[in-house]
Amino acid sequence: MPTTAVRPAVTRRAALAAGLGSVLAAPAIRLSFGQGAPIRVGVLHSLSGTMAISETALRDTVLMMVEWINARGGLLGRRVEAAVVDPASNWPLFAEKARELLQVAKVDAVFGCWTSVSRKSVLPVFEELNGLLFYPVQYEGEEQSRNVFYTGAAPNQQAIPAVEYLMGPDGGDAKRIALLGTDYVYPRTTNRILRAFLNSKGIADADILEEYTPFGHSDWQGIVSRVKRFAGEGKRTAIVSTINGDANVPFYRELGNQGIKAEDIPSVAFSVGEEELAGIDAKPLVGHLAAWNYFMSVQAPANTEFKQMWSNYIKNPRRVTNDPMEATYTGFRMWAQAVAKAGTTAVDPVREAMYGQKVDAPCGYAEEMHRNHHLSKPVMIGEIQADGQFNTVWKTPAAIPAENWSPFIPENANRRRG
Amino acid sequence: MARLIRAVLLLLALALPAAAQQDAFDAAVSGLAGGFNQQAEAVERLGALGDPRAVPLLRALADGRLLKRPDGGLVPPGEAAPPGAEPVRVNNRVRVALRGALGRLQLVSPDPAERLAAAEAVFRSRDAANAPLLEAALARESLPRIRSQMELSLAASRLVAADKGAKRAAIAALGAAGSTDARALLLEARAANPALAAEIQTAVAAIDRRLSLRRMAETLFQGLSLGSVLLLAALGLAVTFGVMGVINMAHGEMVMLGAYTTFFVQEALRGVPWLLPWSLPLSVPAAFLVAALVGAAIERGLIRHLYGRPLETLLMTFGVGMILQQAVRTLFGAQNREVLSPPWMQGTLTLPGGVSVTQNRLWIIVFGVAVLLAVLAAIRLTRFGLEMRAVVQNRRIAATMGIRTGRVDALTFAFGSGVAGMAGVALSQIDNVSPNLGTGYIIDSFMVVVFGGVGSLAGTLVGAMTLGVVNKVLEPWAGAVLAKVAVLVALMLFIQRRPRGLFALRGRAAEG
Amino acid sequence: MTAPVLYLDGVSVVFDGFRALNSLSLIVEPGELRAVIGPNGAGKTTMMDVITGKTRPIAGEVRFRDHDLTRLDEAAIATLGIGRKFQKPTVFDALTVFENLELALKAPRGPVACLRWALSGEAARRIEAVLDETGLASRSQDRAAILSHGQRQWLEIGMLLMQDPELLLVDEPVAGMTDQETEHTAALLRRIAGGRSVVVVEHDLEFVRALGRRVTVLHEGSVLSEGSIDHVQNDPRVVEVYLGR
Amino acid sequence: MSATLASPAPPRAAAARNVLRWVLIGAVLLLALLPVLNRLPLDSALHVSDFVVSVTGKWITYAVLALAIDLAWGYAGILSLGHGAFFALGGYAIGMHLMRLIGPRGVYGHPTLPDFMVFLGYRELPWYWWGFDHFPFALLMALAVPGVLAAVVGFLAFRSRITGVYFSIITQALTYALMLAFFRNDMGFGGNNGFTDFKELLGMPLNTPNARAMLFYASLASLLGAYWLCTRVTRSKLGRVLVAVRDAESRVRFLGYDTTRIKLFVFVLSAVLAGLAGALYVPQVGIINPGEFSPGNSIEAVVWVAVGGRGTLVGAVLGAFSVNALKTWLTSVAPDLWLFALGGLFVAVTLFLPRGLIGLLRRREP
Repeated sequence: MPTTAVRPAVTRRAALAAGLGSVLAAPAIRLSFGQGAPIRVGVLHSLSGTMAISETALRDTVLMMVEWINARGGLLGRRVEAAVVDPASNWPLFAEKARELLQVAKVDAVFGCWTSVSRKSVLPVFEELNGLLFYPVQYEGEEQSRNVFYTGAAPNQQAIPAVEYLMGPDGGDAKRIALLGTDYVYPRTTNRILRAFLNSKGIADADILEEYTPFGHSDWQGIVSRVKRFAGEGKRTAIVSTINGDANVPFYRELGNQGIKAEDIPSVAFSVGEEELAGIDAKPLVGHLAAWNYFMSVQAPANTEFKQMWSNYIKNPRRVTNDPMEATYTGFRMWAQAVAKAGTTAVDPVREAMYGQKVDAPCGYAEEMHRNHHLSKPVMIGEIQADGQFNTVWKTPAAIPAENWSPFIPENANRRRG
Repeated sequence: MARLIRAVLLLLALALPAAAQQDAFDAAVSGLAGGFNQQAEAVERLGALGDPRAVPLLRALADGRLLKRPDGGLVPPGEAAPPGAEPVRVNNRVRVALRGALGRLQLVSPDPAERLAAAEAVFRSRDAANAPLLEAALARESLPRIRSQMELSLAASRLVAADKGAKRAAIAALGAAGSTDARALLLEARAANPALAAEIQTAVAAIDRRLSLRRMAETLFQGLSLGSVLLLAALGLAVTFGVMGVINMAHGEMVMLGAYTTFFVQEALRGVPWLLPWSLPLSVPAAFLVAALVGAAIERGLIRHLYGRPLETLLMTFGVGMILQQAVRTLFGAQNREVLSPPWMQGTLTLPGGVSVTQNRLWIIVFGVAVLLAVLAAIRLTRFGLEMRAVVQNRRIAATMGIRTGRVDALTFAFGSGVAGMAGVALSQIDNVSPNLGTGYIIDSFMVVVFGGVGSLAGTLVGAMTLGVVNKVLEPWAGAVLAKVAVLVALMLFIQRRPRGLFALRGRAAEG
Repeated sequence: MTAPVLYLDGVSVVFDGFRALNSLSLIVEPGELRAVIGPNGAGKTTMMDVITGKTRPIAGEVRFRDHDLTRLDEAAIATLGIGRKFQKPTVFDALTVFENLELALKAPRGPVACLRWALSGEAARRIEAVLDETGLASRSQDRAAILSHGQRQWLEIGMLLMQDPELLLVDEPVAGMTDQETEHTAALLRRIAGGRSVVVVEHDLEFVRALGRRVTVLHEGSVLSEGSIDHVQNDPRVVEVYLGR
Repeated sequence: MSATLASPAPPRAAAARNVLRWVLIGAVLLLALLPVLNRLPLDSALHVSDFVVSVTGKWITYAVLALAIDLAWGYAGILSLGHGAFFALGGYAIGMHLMRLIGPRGVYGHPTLPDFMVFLGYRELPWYWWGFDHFPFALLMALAVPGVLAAVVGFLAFRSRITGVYFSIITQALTYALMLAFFRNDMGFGGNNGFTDFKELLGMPLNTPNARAMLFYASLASLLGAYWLCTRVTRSKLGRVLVAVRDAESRVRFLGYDTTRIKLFVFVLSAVLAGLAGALYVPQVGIINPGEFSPGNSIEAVVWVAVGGRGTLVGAVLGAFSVNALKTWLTSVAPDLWLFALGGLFVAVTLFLPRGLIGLLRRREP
């Protein structure tokens, strides 16, 4: 019994190495690497369970970047290796795996997590062991750990501009807003911020409908017809959707089937990207909106390069790129630059070196890492096209810094600093 | 620019209007290539000009077929696309304008469908300027359906006109129409002219009375449609669990396999455009076969060895489910698969009384009932069904009468799995086609079967429909989650009262 | 005369329209050994089920001394002092002969009591005694699973003895037994009968004769005839429906 | 001994069991050593990492859960597919305590309200949170809540004689319903995120080697305690009654045992043990959220028992350790393939090892 308990740890190093070997089977050009043990990055994305749908693409992105950097001679003249684990969409397992990556696989940085809960689960581990996590997904903010770099958007870099757009002439002068979301912390917080924002813009609570549904909700008949009714009150209405990835397909199907056209009730989504649209027939959805910091359709040299890399790596013309992948890419580039600048992979110097790092991101802007551990990002609003791509109809002139502590949440006033 | 001139000249060739209008028209057309705001204005102007030549242009623009040259010049519709040309993008604002403009222009189109669409579009565009157009169109219109729509639209545009008398009439007309849109218009108008508030109020009240009835009908429909989904998901179990007493935790994966089969059939038919719309019906037998084969393999290879040990079977099939799910994930990727809905399953259908039901849901109800009947027929009418019932009632005697019970078991399980596969075809229309598809349905299916009474198909039907409707009735008050929780708890308590379910079977059904 | 131990009056049981018992009436006196015979489907086993609380009658009175059995469940009835031996011997295969008897031993039946239970010398002696009585002493530590058919029957009877019931219901005790076994069983039952009342349901007329006591003949759920074996054997109705065949 | 069904056994099995006894004692001692080895300098050959300690501590709590399931299933034949619910409830109870202990150290520095309540706009603590700032109360709740729930469900089910598969399906629905309910943020249990970012327990800061060692020993002690308790039950006459109920419930009724009460007793006891396991689990993994209620978890836990060998307490423990060790190992070594391996294991065991791994050591028919 105890042997089974102890053995894994002892053999795991070897085992992991073996695992890595297979992972790195990719045809990396044999370069002569300088002295020193390989640099290790951990990949902490669910490859099974409910989140696998979204997270496997990020795993592939990191592996792609590892291949890329090795092809360019590695980092500090050392080879970069990826340690891939499967936390299986199981939040406690995330914490366990994080500890394993840091203590057993001895990785220098970890790229991982999608859901907020997984991040919350690993946070104490990273803080205890002073590890480095790159979190690539847009999230609700209200957090800032010295051990995490958030390369996704904070609410002010996605939600608020999108709603402003809906309320503007191009968005259809919305006077009533339906806030639909999956019942977890990101939608709850985002909607709370939006409600405060809308009130500040003179929209009464009576003109705001807030509805939450469970994960993977697949029967949207009731809610969509409620929205229809809500829209039938004689004011221009729009939908703001924080519905979680998986439930979107049935939601949009229902929207399409109940004949809600973007001209009548436009909707803007914060969690629907090219990946989600790949799963549905987008024709009935043309004109509905999504707000991100990157679209695959962006015209920029950096994006062309990124897409090229991706299609070369994944060898499947149908596989798209999306915002979290771009954030992973950018985060990896920044980490590489920081390590190069610090001349070491030790966490503290690298953290220092991260601040002020700039990368010409695929979104076509130069993104900078600020001392609040968040990136400055452009905000883009895209219209769903028949082919499942987005056409950017509005974007900020420049990348805007993140407000991870939202001014619209009063409690932030008496928040403990540091 | 020269090219644009030529383009316009080409348009001129179609018809020769007064030179005066000419410049206005050209100016407007050139505006279409500009920024969104410019576009919107241009579209509105074209709509106002009422020049029929604008129609093809606008329609091309609406469908994203209108091309723009690198130099900004427009490519006339129908002309070959020059190199470097790309479609002119629009946004919602432009779309709204387009709908209005096309509506105005097509009110007099020879095609009745177009006239109807136009009338509806004009209704939405809420523009007083439309009134004269509509009057003109009405004068010529003969088809009653279109006339009534046009009258509504007329009322809508008069509502925003200046004339008080006209407004009163409009309010009455809209009140009589009793649609949600009409209600919206009226409420909008109420804000605009407080003088008429009282009349508008009565009109709205009239509409609300109708709507409340309609809402009940729609809730019922939604309940039935949810019920039919549950029914489809549970039917396979009703066979494997109900008849054989086998707890198949991999049942959800069978459904998932069915959905994937649908996807692959569709991919296979992409080459054959005329068949594509029928890929869904074609996938039904395919999905049945695939799932049935997998089911047969599982039964012969594994379950067979565990008969009489339902709990072990449960655990074992749980493992099988894990394997199937991961297999699909590694083979076809974790991403969702796109299964198109054929045209005849899209959009909504308005029943008499204004109750609108979504086509795909309607078809799924039909499909669910059809599958149920098919299963009944298979069990009641076929030789296989007879043997199956015989084996269920008394395996030993059946064996002595020369029935190869092993074979029957395999067939029964395969049959149940096949039914699950067919459910997958339906679910591919309303849910994600992903490796996790099945997991979401397994528990509900079990509850349906147990609630309805194990071994009784009638019970499964009633059970599924009851659960669906109750769920949908509760949803508005309790919210989706609490409704589901409430239903589950109620079910658990019900099963305490009647452990054998609604339609308890005599003798042994599936004893644990 | 003394109050009867068992008193059934007008008891009727219906399964899906089929009348298993049709206003059956039966009285068993204290200390009486009563044999009940009848063709298949006469309702013998159903009668047992009604008495032991497995089946609820739709009409009629079932009393054990002054207890109304129709209100009690199996466990309660058993604790009142009614023991039942099934047609198909059911003993606990996973347990040893000794343990089987121990479970049956009259003692507090609650979970906590069972948890606290320690085998007292006196209890042990009683078990030993029954082991001897049933002739299973040598198999005491064997698991019931490996007993022969006859031994299982005796073990079950032994368990009944441990329960020390006032009324004993025995369902076809000798079905499929060798002659010696039948002999032994008959002897066993007669000995048991000593103190308590016993109702034996049986097909085997020879066995019933061997018991040599009062016989009740059931037919289509009600009593057809009652009396000594010779009396019923000469009853024309009995001959017609039963022995005649 | 207890680990098998009661009653003396043939000599061969007895010998096997003596060997096993020593193996067990050795195993426990080895486990007890882990936190000590963890303190050795990193470069020493015997050093074991924090990871090993924390992950082993987790497995120990799983072992307690496995014991609970085995007591109900292996002995009384009650297969609950909802034991994960009792486990999770125990975890939530302690989680609530840990949340209260954060106090003003939360992000929003609110004296009493946990962060999630603050930004969900709670004014004051909901009544059902009262008292959880006291450890004894929280611990009591961790055991009582699962116990009461089990009592209610069990009473209803056993009274109406719902057995076997039906009972399994009902309990599965129970945990499923609880999962949906706890996912709702309005429940006041933190919704999907559940509880995280715990600071301290009994005045000792978590996420330190000390705390880990303490929790580890607490878990180990509980495991031994639970094992002793189960032994006590299964060896007693109650244990034999349970086996009898498992094999022929109606016969036991005719012997005058109120099987409803008997089963209820064991089911509640088992649920309480599961709650204890959950209470030990949460502070070690540092998070509790509705995912723990997911039916899959419960089934998996049952599978541990099946793999180890149901009806033998040692088997349950062995199963919990081996399956989870395998899982931890495979999710790192073969992240894409581990589900095949695990699923395959479940299939293989149910097919070829109906009596589990322990069945390989023991030749005695349970």
